[in-house]
Amino acid sequence: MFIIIAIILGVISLVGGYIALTNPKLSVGIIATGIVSLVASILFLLLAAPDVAMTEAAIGSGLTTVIFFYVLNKIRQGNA
Amino acid sequence: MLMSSTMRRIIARVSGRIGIPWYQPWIDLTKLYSLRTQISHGTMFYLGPVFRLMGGVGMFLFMPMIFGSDLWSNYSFSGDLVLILYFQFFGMLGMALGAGEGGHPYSAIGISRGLSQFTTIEVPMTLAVISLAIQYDTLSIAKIVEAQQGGIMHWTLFTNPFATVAAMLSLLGAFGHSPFNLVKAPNEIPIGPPTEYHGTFLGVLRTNSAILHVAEAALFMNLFFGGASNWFELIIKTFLIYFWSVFVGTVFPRFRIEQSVVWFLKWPTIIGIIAIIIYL
Amino acid sequence: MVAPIYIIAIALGLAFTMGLFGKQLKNIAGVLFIAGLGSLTFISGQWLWNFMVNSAATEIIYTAGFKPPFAIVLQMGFEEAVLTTMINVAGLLGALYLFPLLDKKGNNAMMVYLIFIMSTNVAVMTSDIFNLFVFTEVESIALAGLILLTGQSKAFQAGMKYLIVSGISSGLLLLGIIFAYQFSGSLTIIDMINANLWAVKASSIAAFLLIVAFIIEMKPFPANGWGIDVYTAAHPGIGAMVSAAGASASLYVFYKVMPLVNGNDWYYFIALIGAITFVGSNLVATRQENPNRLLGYSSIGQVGFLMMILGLQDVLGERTLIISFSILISHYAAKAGLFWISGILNAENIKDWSALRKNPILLFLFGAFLFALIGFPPFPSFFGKWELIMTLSQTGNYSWIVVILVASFIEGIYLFRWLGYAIKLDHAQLPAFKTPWYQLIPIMSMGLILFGMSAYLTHVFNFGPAINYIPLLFVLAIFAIDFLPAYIKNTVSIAGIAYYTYYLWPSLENDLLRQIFIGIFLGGAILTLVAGYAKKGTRAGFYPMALMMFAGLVGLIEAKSMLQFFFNWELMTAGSYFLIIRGKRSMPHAYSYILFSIAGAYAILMGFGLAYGSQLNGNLDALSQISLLPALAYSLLAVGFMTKTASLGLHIWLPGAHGEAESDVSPMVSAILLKAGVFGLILLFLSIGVDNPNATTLLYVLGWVGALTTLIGNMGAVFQEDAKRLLAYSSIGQLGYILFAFTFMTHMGWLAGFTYTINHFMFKAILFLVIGGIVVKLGTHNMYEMGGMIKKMPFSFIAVLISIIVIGGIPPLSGFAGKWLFYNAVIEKGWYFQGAIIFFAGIVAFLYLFKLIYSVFLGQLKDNHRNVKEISAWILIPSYILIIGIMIFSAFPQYILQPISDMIAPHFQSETITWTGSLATTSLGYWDATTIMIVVGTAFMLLLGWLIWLSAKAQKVEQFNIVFAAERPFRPETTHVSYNIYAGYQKALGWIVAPGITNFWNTMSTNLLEFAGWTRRIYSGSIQNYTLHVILFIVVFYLISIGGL
Amino acid sequence: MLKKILILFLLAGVGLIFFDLFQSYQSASELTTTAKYYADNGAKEVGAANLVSAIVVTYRGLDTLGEVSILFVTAAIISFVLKHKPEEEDKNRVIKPASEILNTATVFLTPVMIMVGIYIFINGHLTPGGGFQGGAVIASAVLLIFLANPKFHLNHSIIAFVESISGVAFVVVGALGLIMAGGFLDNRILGLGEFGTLFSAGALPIIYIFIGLKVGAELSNIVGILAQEQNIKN
Amino acid sequence: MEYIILITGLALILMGLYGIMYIKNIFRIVIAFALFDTGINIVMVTIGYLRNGMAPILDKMPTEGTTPAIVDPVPQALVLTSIVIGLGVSALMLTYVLKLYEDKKSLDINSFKDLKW
Repeated sequence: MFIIIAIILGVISLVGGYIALTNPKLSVGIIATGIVSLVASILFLLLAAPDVAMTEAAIGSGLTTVIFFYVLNKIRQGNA
Repeated sequence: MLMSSTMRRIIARVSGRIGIPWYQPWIDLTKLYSLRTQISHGTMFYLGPVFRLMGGVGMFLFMPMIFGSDLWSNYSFSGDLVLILYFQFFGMLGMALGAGEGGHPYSAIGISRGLSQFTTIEVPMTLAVISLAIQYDTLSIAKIVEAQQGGIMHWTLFTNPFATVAAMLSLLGAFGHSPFNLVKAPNEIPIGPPTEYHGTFLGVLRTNSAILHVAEAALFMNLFFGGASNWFELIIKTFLIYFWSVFVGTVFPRFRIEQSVVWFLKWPTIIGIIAIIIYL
Repeated sequence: MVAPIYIIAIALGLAFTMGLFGKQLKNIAGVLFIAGLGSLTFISGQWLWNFMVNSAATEIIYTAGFKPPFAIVLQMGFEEAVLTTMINVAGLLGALYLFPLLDKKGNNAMMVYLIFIMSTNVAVMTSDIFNLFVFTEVESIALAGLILLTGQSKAFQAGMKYLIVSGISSGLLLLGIIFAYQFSGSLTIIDMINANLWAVKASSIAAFLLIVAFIIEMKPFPANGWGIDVYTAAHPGIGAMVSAAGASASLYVFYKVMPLVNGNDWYYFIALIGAITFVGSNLVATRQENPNRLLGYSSIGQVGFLMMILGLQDVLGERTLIISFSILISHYAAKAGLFWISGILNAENIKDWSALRKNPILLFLFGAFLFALIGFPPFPSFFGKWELIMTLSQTGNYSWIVVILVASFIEGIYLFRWLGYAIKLDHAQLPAFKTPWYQLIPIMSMGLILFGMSAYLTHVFNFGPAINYIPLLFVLAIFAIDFLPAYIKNTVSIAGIAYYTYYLWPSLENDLLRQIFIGIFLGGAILTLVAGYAKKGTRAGFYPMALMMFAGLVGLIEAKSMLQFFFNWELMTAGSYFLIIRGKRSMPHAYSYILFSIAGAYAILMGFGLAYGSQLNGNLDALSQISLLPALAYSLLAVGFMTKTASLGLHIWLPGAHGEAESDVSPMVSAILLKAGVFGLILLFLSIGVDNPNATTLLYVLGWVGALTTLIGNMGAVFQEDAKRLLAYSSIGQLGYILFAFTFMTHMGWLAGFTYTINHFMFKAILFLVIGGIVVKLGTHNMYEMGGMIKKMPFSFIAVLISIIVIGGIPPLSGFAGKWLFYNAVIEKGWYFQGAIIFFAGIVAFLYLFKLIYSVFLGQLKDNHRNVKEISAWILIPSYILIIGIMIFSAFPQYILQPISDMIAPHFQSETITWTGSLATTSLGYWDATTIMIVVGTAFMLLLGWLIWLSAKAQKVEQFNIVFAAERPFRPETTHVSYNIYAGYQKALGWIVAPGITNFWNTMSTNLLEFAGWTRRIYSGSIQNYTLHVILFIVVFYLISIGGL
Repeated sequence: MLKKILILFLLAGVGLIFFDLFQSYQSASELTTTAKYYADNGAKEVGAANLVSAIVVTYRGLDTLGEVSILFVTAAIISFVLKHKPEEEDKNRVIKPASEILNTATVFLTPVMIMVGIYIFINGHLTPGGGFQGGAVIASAVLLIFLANPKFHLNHSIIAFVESISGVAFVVVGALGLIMAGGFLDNRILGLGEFGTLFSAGALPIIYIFIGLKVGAELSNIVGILAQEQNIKN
Repeated sequence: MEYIILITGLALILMGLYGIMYIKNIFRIVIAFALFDTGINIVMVTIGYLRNGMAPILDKMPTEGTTPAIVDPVPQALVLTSIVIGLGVSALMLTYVLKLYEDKKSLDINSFKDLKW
């Protein structure tokens, strides 16, 4: 059971990673990274690490993503 | 002096002329000495000829002329072959300096050529001397002469022919006759080093030239031709040695300086090396 | 005692507090900032004091009150105390240096700086690997911020590279930590070490990841482009921090974690990586012209060197730490100082460092720092390298020695080029720069630290009593009065040397060899210094350096041990380098001089190493019984000494160096300094002894080298137009004779060698003094621009004439003594061909001698020289003293040669020369100097008198009272035939001196530089390439170490 | 092309390392010595139910201090690099007004989120979560404000004050541990209390509060600077 | 399960490395870096995993002599630190990217080669 979930999540995160690296739109890439982070935090839960999961969710997929977006926004404004 | 006149006669003969009488050089010399020089280029102008003469005289003084004679061994007790060789330089230097003082451009050219050639002349000569030193295991002229006593087959000429040949070839250059006389270059540069000097100085130089020639011839005699045990032998042998160069000179054309330099470093040197190798 | 944990508490507390102060309270923040750094320094310094004076036990700091491995533990032991003190001192001084910049950037910049220093401290102290990770991460992030202080675009690029690579390496470190934790069950370093991770393949990967991450932090070549960019782009003040504090810390950290991979193979790899970095970085640096980047390469090279030493710790044993410390401390002080100076100059190119001349203090410190980096005495790195090489040699690790010496040499290539630029490079307009006190003080402090540590380490290594410091102190004293006029310093110097000679003499009572050389060195020193009275002004820097050289020379004589000898050898080299570079156009020549010198010094060092290794005895007599690779050892020593005697192949530095030096420096370096090489060779040959089977070939080869050197030297002199260069080439030739004579290893040969040595000392001193004086008077080096000086300078002329007669070996002067002995020796030894070559060379000498005296003194006086006067009496006095010496030696050689003969006789089987009064007799011939002198003298006087009598009425001719080619000349230039007068000769024999050897070295150096240029293309500037390098490095290292390749 | 091959080769190399690592990995069947010690004695010694918190704050408190300083340094660097200069701000900058929903949500959500954050770090020693997580939540609240009102000016001095005070307090409490208990950051300066209650685990909750405040302030600061930094000059 | 997660983690690290080495857009390099970090965190937590272990939060004081059946808390503590550090590094990198872009108006990594040799 857990194994299947793990496999699914693993595949999702790898696909997410692939998208993050290859999608021509940077914003999609950022979101994909966020998703990978989110998946990772679920994995942490599976690994009986709730503290880490919380942190990853809050910082890894939350704040980091936002910071990415802010900077991307600046760059876009600079372009405009 | 005697040799000088003879030489000129031979040259003349070869060139199809009669030439000067044998006593002509003596007349020249007397005339020159009687003339008081009226000019001076400075101190070195004096010192140059003195040095030059010193070289000749020194060579003479430290060389045993006649074997077995205390009187005519001169000061040879205080020096040996090396000393003699280096006395040659003394004269060379003096000549060079004196002429240089004259400030005449051609003297400098002449000297530079002379020195250049001189350096290479000495190479076969040195090789020959070294060969001799090995052969006789001594640098003392007296001892070398001593070892050559006892018959013509004991002469270095026969015991060490290669050394002799090398030395004889270098002698050609040392005497500065054709084909190695670019230094004095009688025709092209009519006023080479000697021309700057007049009167007494020229006399000194001439004298010196003669002394040098005799001294060198005597040296060769001592080294290669068994030395001399009496005056007669001395005169004959030196005369013959001297004429060797004269004959060669009349046969060959003059070399350019770089040609002669290379020439000396080629054949005579090789022969000299062979001379050493056979005694190694 | 303040607990070390307060380093963290105070630094962080202050950093956090500083956020409270806005712009209004900025000053308070600044005060707190400096105070904080000061208290860090105080705490660590106090611990250091505690360890050193009270030899306290190592202090363990338990955080959270639990035992390790369950809580993080810091450790403050002696080593940590040293390292933290170093870091904090650098931090404090650096803060002072950077204060205005930090202040401008606001409190935030100061906070970052403070945290940088704090984290470096913790990284040193911590015993927990994850804690180490955290604080190295703090350190690198803080550094990434500090890089940006300049605010330039370059800085951002560099910072980005730095962040990415350090991010990757810390990621790997984390992986390593977690796997190592899994296998060892602990996070403390010591537990991980005890778990022997390296022993099993499974866990060894973890150990690999840990180690490789730390190695990457140390910027191994070639995976270090990112690190170098940091040095280039950051403010030099930050560069100083990275290089001094950061590198020290990361080395110590590496030292702490190294045992994780304990195992000879691993250490071997680490040493190899270090060695590659050491060589590679220095190599690439040779092409570098940006000072900061150059310093970066050099820093990385030094770190590589230290990494190599740490990798060799199994070999070095307990000496590892002291050796690495001595090298580290030199690096630390020197790099900090250099970066700071760079910050003051703010130059983009090292050529602009010539501006440094305007500030003598900075210039002095700059020189000291460079010499410390290369490892000259008395700096710590000198002793460190010495110990290192002796130990390595003792354990048979020759290839490492070679690597070290090669890399050090390459280091010398660029450092000395730089020094040369700073001292001498012509610059139309020296860029202006300001030296505020707050920037000067840190630099001077580093200088003080450097010198202080030198004194201290001499004590620690127990070298103190081995080295005579009295001359050095005298040098310092002279340096202190450097501002006084030259004549005062001159007098003081002469008095000092004279007194020291007097003081030293009794100790040499029964040692004629050393008496002769002390006579040459110190007697020569006094005579050449007398000539110095002719100079005006203060001659800033001349006297300390000249005395340093003489101190080294004296030290050579006094030396009893190899260390003393080498110490003084280097001292002399350094002093003479500075003397030589004083000449107007000396820069390139001094450069090649010092390069040959250090190469030679390294050869000597290696030779000494082999001797030490075979005997475990530091005394000079160990040289006589070298059992390790004796042939190589002797060859190395010979080559080393021959760089100073400028023998064939190693001679190309000499003409320029001697030719362009100042007029009274030339005699010093030519007549005196070259004899140091001779002295070395004599010692070497004495040690080798007669019939040493290991040196037969060597001596034979050296004999040929000597002969050919003579030929090349003399031939080279013939074609010179520059009077001083002509003399310089002549020195090469003369030294060739000397070398040749000593290689005979016969009694006669040695006697000849000594005669030559003494002669050369005398006549070359005269010639260089007089010609030097003339060159200065006439303002040209070119002989064809001189002429006719005989009337203007008769005394000079006589001096030169006599010298020339001596050189030519013309009887009756003493030159002939040498020649005579020499030919006897040649024949006796049987080296006929070499002898013939030498003889030929001897005649060639006439060509240049004539050229010299003719072109300068004879010929036509030039219009612009009509009013010149005789050269200064201060030059003539020493010359004539020497002439008197020559005359005495010529007339009564037996008084000198006979004792020498007796002295050297015991070293050879038989004495082959006998003396009866003045008559010397050998098996081959005889020679009586006194008689010859009398005969020649008398004849000479007679002839002269006669001629003068004959031409008493001679009138003086005017200069142009000559006619040739039907024209009367009117300009002296057209009539003075001097330029290229040996053209024909050159056509015939010029090929002998065709610059084959110079070309060889040129090609070598060009190729080296080409290679460096090619190598440095890996630093393409692309972030990704640098990442690639790092990953490549990791993969290759993995494949080699674990992957089973 | 060559480069691509090289990269693939390198990735294969790294992959090899990882493969070896993977092979060496064996699912753990028992706790390591250190972990076992924490499991056995952590509750007793520190008094915290959440062992991770116990480790983070007490056993490995120094790491946390370092971590806090990383954030601190990052914030400091970002602020001096991207220094905000209001006078130069582009007045013509067109800002899309945030939607009504977002505005309303902000008003309601912000206090709630801050409360949640504080709850998380106060209960850090009992439940999952702690200073970092709580701090992150607080920062998210600040973020929300920015989203709603891009022109919002973060009051830097307040944030700086909170940041500094909590940081200094962290250090001071740590130093108190050195003076009053076993060592730096020892939480036993206060009684351990009853296991499992809010007021237990000695000074751990207090330290965690400071950590939470500090992290929150730092993260807000970072977000704030990045959000406010003026546009790139064209 | 932990094996699969471990593979996932390692694969993410590799992807991150690939991105760092191959992608030309520096912004995306930072993204790749975030992936790299996440991968490492996953690996670290996995190492601490114990089959059938509970989360390391005790509900009662463990009795003497028995060890609670929990997973290893140490790696989790480390990962907490690591995540925060990762955030700091990412933020810093983004700042750099911003500044670089401001300077060159480009995100192409090849436009930042001012420093070389």
